[in-house]
Amino acid sequence: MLSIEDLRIDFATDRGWVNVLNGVSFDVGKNEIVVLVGESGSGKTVTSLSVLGLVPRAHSRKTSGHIWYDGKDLTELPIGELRDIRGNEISMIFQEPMTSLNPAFTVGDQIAEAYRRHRGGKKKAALARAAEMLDLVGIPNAGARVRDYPHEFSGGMRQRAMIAMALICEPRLLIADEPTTALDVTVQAQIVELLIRLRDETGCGILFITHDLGVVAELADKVVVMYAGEVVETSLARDLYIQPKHPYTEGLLSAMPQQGVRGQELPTIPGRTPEPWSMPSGCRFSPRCSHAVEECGKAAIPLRVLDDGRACRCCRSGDLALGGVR
Amino acid sequence: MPRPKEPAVRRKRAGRFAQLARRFAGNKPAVAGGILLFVILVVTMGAPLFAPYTPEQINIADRLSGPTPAHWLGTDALGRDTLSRLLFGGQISLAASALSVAIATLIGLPLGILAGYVGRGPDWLLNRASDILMTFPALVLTIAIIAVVGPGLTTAMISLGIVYSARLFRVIRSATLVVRQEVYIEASISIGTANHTILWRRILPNVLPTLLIQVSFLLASALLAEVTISLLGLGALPPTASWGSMLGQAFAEIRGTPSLAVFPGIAIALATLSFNLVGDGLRDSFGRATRKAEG
Amino acid sequence: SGKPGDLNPGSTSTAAGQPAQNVACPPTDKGAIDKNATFTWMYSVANTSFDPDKVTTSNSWMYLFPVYDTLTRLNANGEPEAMLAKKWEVGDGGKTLTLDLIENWKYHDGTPFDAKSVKANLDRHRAKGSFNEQALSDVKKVDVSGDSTVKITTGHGAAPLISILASSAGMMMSPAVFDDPKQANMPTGGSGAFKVTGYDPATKVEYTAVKDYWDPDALNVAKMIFLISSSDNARLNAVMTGQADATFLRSAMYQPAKDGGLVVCQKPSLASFTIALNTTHAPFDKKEAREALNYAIDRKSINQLMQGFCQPGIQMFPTSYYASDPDLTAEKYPYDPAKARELLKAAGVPSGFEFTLETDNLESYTSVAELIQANLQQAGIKMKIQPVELPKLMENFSVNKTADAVMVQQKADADPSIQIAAFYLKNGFSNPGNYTNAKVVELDAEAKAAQSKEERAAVYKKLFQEAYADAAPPVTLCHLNTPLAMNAKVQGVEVYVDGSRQFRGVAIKK
Amino acid sequence: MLRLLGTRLLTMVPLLLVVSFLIYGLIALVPGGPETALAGSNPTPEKLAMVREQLGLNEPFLVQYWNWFTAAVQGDLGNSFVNGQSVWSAIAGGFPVTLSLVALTLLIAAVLGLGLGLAAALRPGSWIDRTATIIASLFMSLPYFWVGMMLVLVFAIDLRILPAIGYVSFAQSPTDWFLHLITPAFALAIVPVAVVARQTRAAVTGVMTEDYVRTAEAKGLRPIRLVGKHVLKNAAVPVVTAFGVEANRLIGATVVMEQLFALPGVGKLTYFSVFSRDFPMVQGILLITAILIMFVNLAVDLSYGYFNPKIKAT
Amino acid sequence: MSDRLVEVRDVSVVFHKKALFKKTRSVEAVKSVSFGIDRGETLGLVGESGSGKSTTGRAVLKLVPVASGDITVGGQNLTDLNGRALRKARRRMQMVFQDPYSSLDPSATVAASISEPLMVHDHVSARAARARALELIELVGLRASHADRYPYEFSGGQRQRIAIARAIALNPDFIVCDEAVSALDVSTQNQVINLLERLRTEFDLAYLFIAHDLAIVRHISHRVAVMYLGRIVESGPAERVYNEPAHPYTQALLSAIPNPSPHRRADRRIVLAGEVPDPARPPSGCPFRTRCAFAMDICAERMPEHTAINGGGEVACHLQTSGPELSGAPLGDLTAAAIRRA
Ligand SMILES: Nc1ncnc2c1ncn2[C@@H]1O[C@H](COP(=O)(O)OP(=O)(O)OP(=O)(O)O)[C@@H](O)[C@H]1O
Ligand SMILES: Nc1ncnc2c1ncn2[C@@H]1O[C@H](COP(=O)(O)OP(=O)(O)OP(=O)(O)O)[C@@H](O)[C@H]1O
Ligand SMILES: [Mg+2]
Ligand SMILES: [Mg+2]
Repeated sequence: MLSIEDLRIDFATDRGWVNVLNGVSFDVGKNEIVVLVGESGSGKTVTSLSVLGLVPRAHSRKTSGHIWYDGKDLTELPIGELRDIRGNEISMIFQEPMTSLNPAFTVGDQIAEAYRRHRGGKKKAALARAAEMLDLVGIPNAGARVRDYPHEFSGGMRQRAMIAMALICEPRLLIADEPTTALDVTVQAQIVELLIRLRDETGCGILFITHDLGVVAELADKVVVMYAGEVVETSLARDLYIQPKHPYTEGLLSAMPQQGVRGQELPTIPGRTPEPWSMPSGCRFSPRCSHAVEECGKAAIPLRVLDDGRACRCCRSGDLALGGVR
Repeated sequence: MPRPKEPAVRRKRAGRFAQLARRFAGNKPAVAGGILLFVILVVTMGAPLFAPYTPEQINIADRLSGPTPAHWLGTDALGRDTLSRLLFGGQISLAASALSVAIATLIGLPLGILAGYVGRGPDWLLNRASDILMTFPALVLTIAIIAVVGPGLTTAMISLGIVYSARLFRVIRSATLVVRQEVYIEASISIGTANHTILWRRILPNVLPTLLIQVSFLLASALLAEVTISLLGLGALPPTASWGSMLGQAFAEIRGTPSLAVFPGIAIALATLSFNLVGDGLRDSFGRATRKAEG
Repeated sequence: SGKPGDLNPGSTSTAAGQPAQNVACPPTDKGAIDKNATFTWMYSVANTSFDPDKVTTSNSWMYLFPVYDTLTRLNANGEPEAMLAKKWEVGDGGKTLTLDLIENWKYHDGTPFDAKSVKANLDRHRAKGSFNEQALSDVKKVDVSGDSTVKITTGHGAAPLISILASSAGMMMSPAVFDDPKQANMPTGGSGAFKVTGYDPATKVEYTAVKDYWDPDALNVAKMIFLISSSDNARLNAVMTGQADATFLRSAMYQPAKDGGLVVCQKPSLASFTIALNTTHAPFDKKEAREALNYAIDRKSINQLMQGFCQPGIQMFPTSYYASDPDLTAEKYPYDPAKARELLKAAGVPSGFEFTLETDNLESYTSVAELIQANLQQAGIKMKIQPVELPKLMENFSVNKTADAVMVQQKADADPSIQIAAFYLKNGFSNPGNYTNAKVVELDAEAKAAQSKEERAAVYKKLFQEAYADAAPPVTLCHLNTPLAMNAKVQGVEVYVDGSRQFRGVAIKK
Repeated sequence: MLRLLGTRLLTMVPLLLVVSFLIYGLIALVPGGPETALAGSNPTPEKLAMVREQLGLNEPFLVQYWNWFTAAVQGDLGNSFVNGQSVWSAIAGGFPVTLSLVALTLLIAAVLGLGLGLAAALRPGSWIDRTATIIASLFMSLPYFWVGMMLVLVFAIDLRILPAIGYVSFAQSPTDWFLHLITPAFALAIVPVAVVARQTRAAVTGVMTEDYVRTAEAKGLRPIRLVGKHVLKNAAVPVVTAFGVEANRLIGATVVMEQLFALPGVGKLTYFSVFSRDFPMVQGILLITAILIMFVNLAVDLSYGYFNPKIKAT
Repeated sequence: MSDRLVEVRDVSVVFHKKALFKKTRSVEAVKSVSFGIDRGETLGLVGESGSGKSTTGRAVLKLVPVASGDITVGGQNLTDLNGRALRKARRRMQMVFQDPYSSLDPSATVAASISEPLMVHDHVSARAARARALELIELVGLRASHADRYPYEFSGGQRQRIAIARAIALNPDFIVCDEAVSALDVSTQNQVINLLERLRTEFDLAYLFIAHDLAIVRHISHRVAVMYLGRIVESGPAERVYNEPAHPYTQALLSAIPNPSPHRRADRRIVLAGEVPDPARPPSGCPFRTRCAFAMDICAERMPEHTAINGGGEVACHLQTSGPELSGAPLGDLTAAAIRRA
C-alpha cells in the first residue's frame, strides 16, 4: 500500500546541509502493523513526516527517493492533492498528546474539523460524528466531552482524542509517531490495545513508531530498525526477536532492562549515536560495533535483501550468528 | 613540583560567550547595529577630539548657514556648528538615556529578582506598586513630575527611569519566575546552597540575557523620550546641546531651514536603530542558545 | 530678505539685511467685501475668562474686545479715540474725567446702555478682587450726571484713565448679568459687535455679529473664529493651508510665510524683551553692575537673531512713543565688554559674578538667553539659564522673590504709568528688590496729573533720563516687532503699537 | 467570565484609591501654588491669600484630598483654576478627539502591523520577511513627531491634499474626521506598526512550530484556514498585549501630537494644564487616564481568556 | 543487622493552590507515607504519573514543606530543621533529577556545577574544588578535558553523569534519583544504571530510586514500594513484589509491562479501566477502588490498613483483611471469579 524507496533527506542547519535520512526503504501493507524502531535522533520522525510532506520545506531537501502510495509518488504530488490525502486517506498522530491539540479550540471542534475538511457537511453533523468517534476510542460521556477544551482532558484521553481525529475519515493508513512514549505504562497498554482493536475493526494499515522494543513485541507484524538515519534491518517481528540480523538490533534487544540479570551489569552498546554532521564513513554503526571488521569502515553498506524476505544493512549479515531475546 | 598549566581559565570566559558572539556575528543586521553603535559611541565620547568647534561657540553672523566647508553640517540659529553640537549633544543624549536605564535597572533588576524568587508578600506588594506605576502613561507622568520638580534633563531622566523600572521589573520578575522553576535551582537548593548565592550565581546569570535585551530596547525608548522631553523644553538646559534640544530648536526653524532638523533626526534614528538592532541580535543569539540548551 | 547670508558680520547691521520695520496690512476696500464671510484668527494662548474682571492676564483682552466695547479706544497708533464715550474732558486740575456716552445702544441682553450702567461697571471693575482693581486704584468715585454723562474723580490724576478705559477696565457689561458666574464661559451681556456663539476652552471661540451694531462701519464680517494653538508651526501651517485666515509670526517664520505667498505686515510695538532684576541680590544693587550688564549685551546681535524684528532699545518704551526720551537710543549702551569689565571693578566685583536668569521655556526665549549668556561671558559674568513655565517664572520672581533675574517679553499696558509702577515704584510687581529712585517717583506723580499728552510726554522724558542715569532696572534689550501673516483675502487688519490684538473692522474680500 | 470581570473590577477599587492618592499628592504638594498666575498682573499679598482661600489651598492636605476624592467619586472633578471650566466637561470634551486619534492609530497599527508581521512570518527568511523586518526596525527608530512634521510639510503644505491642523467630529462629517486625523494618526502609528509587526512575526513563527499546527496540517487543512484559525488565535495573546502597551504609550504621545496638529483633545489639554499649573485639571486628567488604562489592561486581560481558554480556567 | 539510614514516618505533603476570591484548593500529594532505607540499599518507588513519587522524594530531602510526619536521615531528625542547619544537613543527602537538560545551570561550566557543593559545604578554595571536580568527572566516566565546557555541549547521558558527579561530590550517604534515567535512550540508560550501581557498591550509597519503568526498578532495587494517589499501597523485597504482587494495582502495573518476547504476547494482561482520579478529589476509602476489579463495598468505606505479607513487606488492601481474607498471601492465589462469588 505504502512503499518508501531509498529516501534521502538533508536538513539545513548551522553547520550547513546535513544528511538525516539516508536510503530509507520499507513497505506497509494493508491491514498490517509496521513498527519503526530506533534510538532518539535516528530519523523515525522525519521518515514519518515525509510521508505526508510535513517535513519543513524551508530547511529541508530530498536528494533522492520515492514514497509510493496508490501508484502516486507522494514526494512529487502537488501540495493541493497531498492535502486531500492528509487526514483522509493517510492520517497521523503524534508523540506529545499534551501539545498536539490546539489549546484554543474544543476537542470536538478539532476532531470535526478533519471530517468537514474531507467530507463536508454541517458543523452539527460533524460534531455528532466526532462524539461517535470519541465514544469509539473509549472516552466515557463522549457527547458532553466534545465541548471540553484539551486542557480538561488527561494525557491518555488526549491521545485517544488524537486517534479519534485521525480515524474520523476512515483512513487506509495511520501513522502513529511514538503515541505512547509520554504516557504511563497502564495507559500505554490501553492505547496499544485500542490500536490493535481498531486495526482489526477498520482494516487500516498502521505505521507505528517507537523506541521501545517492548512495545514493538506487543503489536508489530513487521519491524523496521533504524540507526543514524538509515534502515539497518527489516523483519517480521517474530523472526527479529528470535534471531536479529544486524548487530545493532542485537544490541538493542539485549539492552532491554527486562533482559538484565540482577547483580550483573546491564548490557550496553558502547559509545553514542553519531551526530548527523559527523557520520562515520562506511557502516554508520561500525565504530560501536563489537563485530566490526576493517571492511565495515570502508564503503557505504547497502540494505541487502535476505532470502527470507528480511533485509539488513550489514556486510557480515551472512556470517554472524546473533542472539535474540531469552 | 611545577604547577600544571591551566589554559582552562581562559576558556571558561570564552565558552558560552564565545558561542554567543559567534551567533551574534552570524547575524548581519545585529553586526551592523553593533558597528553603528560602536561608531556612535566613539565619535560622541571622543567629541572633544573630533568636533571642529566648541558646541557653545556662537557666531550670529554665520547663523543658519547650510552645509559649508567651514561647517560641514551647517549652523543653527545662533550660528553654532551643527556637527560639533551633534557630537557633544550625543554625549548628553546617550548619557541621559543611559542614566534612566541605569536607574530602571538599579530598581527593576533587584526588585524583579526578589519578587520572582521570594514570591508571596513581597511579590504581591511589588506587583501592585508596578501596577500603579504602569497606570500612568510614562510621558504624561514625566511631564507632571517635571512640572512639580522643575525642568532639567537629570530630573526628567530620573523620573523616566522610575517609570521604566516598573516595566523592567515585570520582565525580570517573569524571567526570574521561569528560571526559578528550573530544576537546576532546585538542584542548588538540594545541595544546600544559601539563598543569596543562588540569587547571585544561578538566577542572576540566567536572567542576564533578558536584562541585556531589555536594556538595549529601553535605551532606544529612553533616547526617544529624551528627545520628546527636550522638544517640549523640559530637558537639557540651554546652552547644553542634546539631540532632543537640537531637534526642538530646529523645529522652530523648520520652515526656513529644514536641514537643521534633518541631522539630529538622522542621529537619533541611527542611534535608536543601533540599539534596536543590537537588542534583536542579542535576543536571537540568546534565544538560539537557550533553545539549543533545551535540546 | 531675512536670509542670514546677507547679514554683515559683527554688530553694524545695515538696512539691507533687515526687513522693513513698517509694512501696513491691506486696507478695507468697502466695495469688494463679503459681509457674510467668516474671519479666522489663530493665536497661541487661550483666554482665561470672558468676564473682564475675572480674566487673569491681559492676553485675554483679545478674546473680550469683540464682545465688550470699551469706553474709550486706543487706535493702532496708540492714540485715544471715541468709542462708547463720544467725547471726554479732563477737569478739576487734572483730577476728574467726564465722559459723554453714545445713546440708543443696548447690551446684548436688552439692558439699555446708559450712565447708570457705566457707573455700575466701573464700580465693579474697581472692587476688591477684580482684575482691574489695580488699574483703577486711583479712582475715588464715579458719579452719574445725567442719562449719558459720567464723571470720574481720581486721587492723583485722570490722564492715565483715558487709556486705561480702553482696556478691560473700560469694558461694559450688562449689569443684569454681573452676578452670573456663567458669564465667564458664555457671556450674554456684552456690549460689542459680536456675541460668543461657540466656546471650546483652549481650542476655539466662535463669534457671531450682533444685529444693528451702533457703529456699522466697524463690522464687516458675519462671524469670527479664534483658534488656539501654541505650536508655531501648526499656526503657520493653518494659514498656509487656508484653515485659518491670519496669525502672528515668530521671527523665524517670517521668511517662510512670505515664501509661502502670505501677506505679511508689521509695525514696531511697545512690547520689549527685558531682563528684570532683583536688586536685593548683589551686585544688582549697584548701579555700576547694572550698567555693566547693559554694556555687556550685544543688542544688535539679538536683533539679528530675531531676524530684524527686535529693534535695539535701552528704555522702557521705544523712542517713537510719546512716553520716552528720543535721545536715549541704543547707542547709549554700545556693546563694550571692556567697559563692562571696568564697571564691574567699580561695582566691587572685578572678577565678574554669577547669576541665574530664569526665562520662559519656549525656544524663542531660550535662544535669546543663550546669546546673552555668550555676551556676558566676554565680560566675565557667568549667567546660568533656567527655563521655567510662565506661572512659575512670575512666582519665583515677583512673589517668592527668589529669582536673581528674569527675562520676559514685556507687553505694553494700557497706560505707561502702570508699567512704571510695576518696575520703578515700591512694591511694584516686577520690582521684587524694591528698587526706588526719589526723582522717578516724583516725576511719575507729576505725569499722572498732567493735563495734556504733550505735558505728559515732557515729564516722561525727564523720568526716563533719570532712570537711565541710575541704570534703573529692567535691562531693556529691544523692542519687538511682531509681524502678522494673512491670506490675500483679509482686509482691514491693523497692527496695534501696544501689541494688543484687535480685529475691529476686519473684512474678507469677496 | 462575568465573575472574572466582577472580581477584576473589585480589585481595581483599592488600586484606584492608591492611584488617586498619589495623583493628588503629587500635584498638590507642589511647592508654591497656582495663585500667582491667577491673581492678575500685579497681585498684592492679600489678593494672593484670597485666591488661596478661594481655591481651598489653605486646608490641611488630607482634608483637601478627601474633599477632592469624595467629589470625584460623585463625578465632580472640580473646576479649572485657569478658566473656571468644569474639569469633567473639559476632559469629556477632549475625549472624543483623543480617542478617535488613538483608535485610528491602533487601527492603522493593526492593519499594517498585522499585515507586515504575518507576511514576514509566513515566509521566514524570504525577501518579504527581510523587507518587513527592515521596515519595522526603521519605524521603531524614527521620532514620531518628526515624522508628523514631515508628513504635514509634504501632504498639507506642498501637495495640499490633507488639512494641516484641527479636528472635525465623526458625527459632523466622517470624511473630514478621517482626513483631519490621518496624518497625526499615521505619524503616531509608526512605532505601534513596528511593534505589532515584530510581535506578530515572533508570535506567529513561534506558533507555526507548535505541534498542534502540525496536527492541523496533517488533517489536510489549507493554509488560509490553518493560519486564520489555528495560528492567529494562539498568536493573539502577545500581539494583544503589545496593543495594550502601545495604547498606554499613545496616550502619552498624544500630548505632543495634538500640539503639533492643534487637535482639541486631552493631550493638548494636558500640555496646556501642566504649563499653566491648572492643578485640578492635571489631577483630573491623570485620574481619568489612569482609569482608562486600567480598563485597557482589563480588556487585554479578559481577551486572554478568549484566546486561551486555559488561562480563563485558572 | 539492619543499618537504617533513612526513616520516613507518616509523612504527608499538602499543596495549596491559592486564588484571589476563590476557594483555596488543596492537594494532598503525599498521604502518610512511611518507609525506611538501609545503608547501601536501593528502594525503588514506582507508580503512575501524578501518584506522588517525586513529591515523596522531595519531601525526604525537605525540598517541599512537609505537612506532618517525621524524617530521619543518618540519625538526624530533619523534621524541624530549617535554614542554616538544614542546609548543613543536606551534605549527607543529594538528588539526581529526571531531566538532564534542565538540572544543570546552562550558564555554568561543568566544573563549576560539580564544585558547587564543595564550595558550599567544605569552603574549599576554588583551586582545590576544581581538582576534586576533575577527579569526579573522571570517576563518572567523562574526560577531564570536559571540565570547562557548558552543559549544552553534552548529550543527555553525559549530562546525567555530570549530575551524578555533582551528587556524589560530598560523599553523601543517600541519593534520591528521581527518574534519573527516564529521559535516556535504552543503551545510555543502561550505562547510567551501571554507573549508579558501581558507585553504590563503591561508596556504600543508599538510593531512593524513583521510576515509572518497572523493569529498571526491578533490576536495580532491593526493595520496592508502589504508590497510588499519594499512598504507598504495597511495598516489599523486589523479588516478592514482582513475582507475587499482593495489591491489585501492583498486579495491573506489572502486567502492563510490555513483554519483549513475541512468543508470549500478553493474553494475561490486565488493562486497567479509566484514568487516575484527580488527586484533589480522591475517591473515598481505598483510592484504587474505582479502577479495581476486586472492589468490594468496604473499599468505598474505609481506607485499608497496612498488613504484613508473607515473603516480606506490607500491603494496604481490604482483600487481605476482609472478604476473601488473603491474610498475607499473594494476589495470584485469587481469581476475580472467586471474589465475585465471595
Ligand atoms: N527541523 C530540523 N532541523 C534540523 N535538523 C533536524 C530537524 N528535525 C530533525 N532534525 C535532525 O534529524 C535527525 C532525525 O530526527 P528525528 O526527529 O527524525 O529523530 P527520531 O528518531 O524521531 O528521534 P526521537 O526518538 O527523539 O523522536 C536528528 O539528528 C535531528 O537532530
Ligand atoms: N509544586 C506543586 N504545587 C502544587 N501541586 C503539586 C506540586 N508538585 C506536585 N503537585 C501535585 O502533586 C501530585 C503528585 O505529583 P508528583 O510530581 O509527586 O507525581 P509523580 O508521581 O512524580 O508524577 P510523574 O511521574 O509525572 O513525575 C500531582 O497531582 C501534582 O499535580
Ligand atoms: Mg521522533
Ligand atoms: Mg515525578
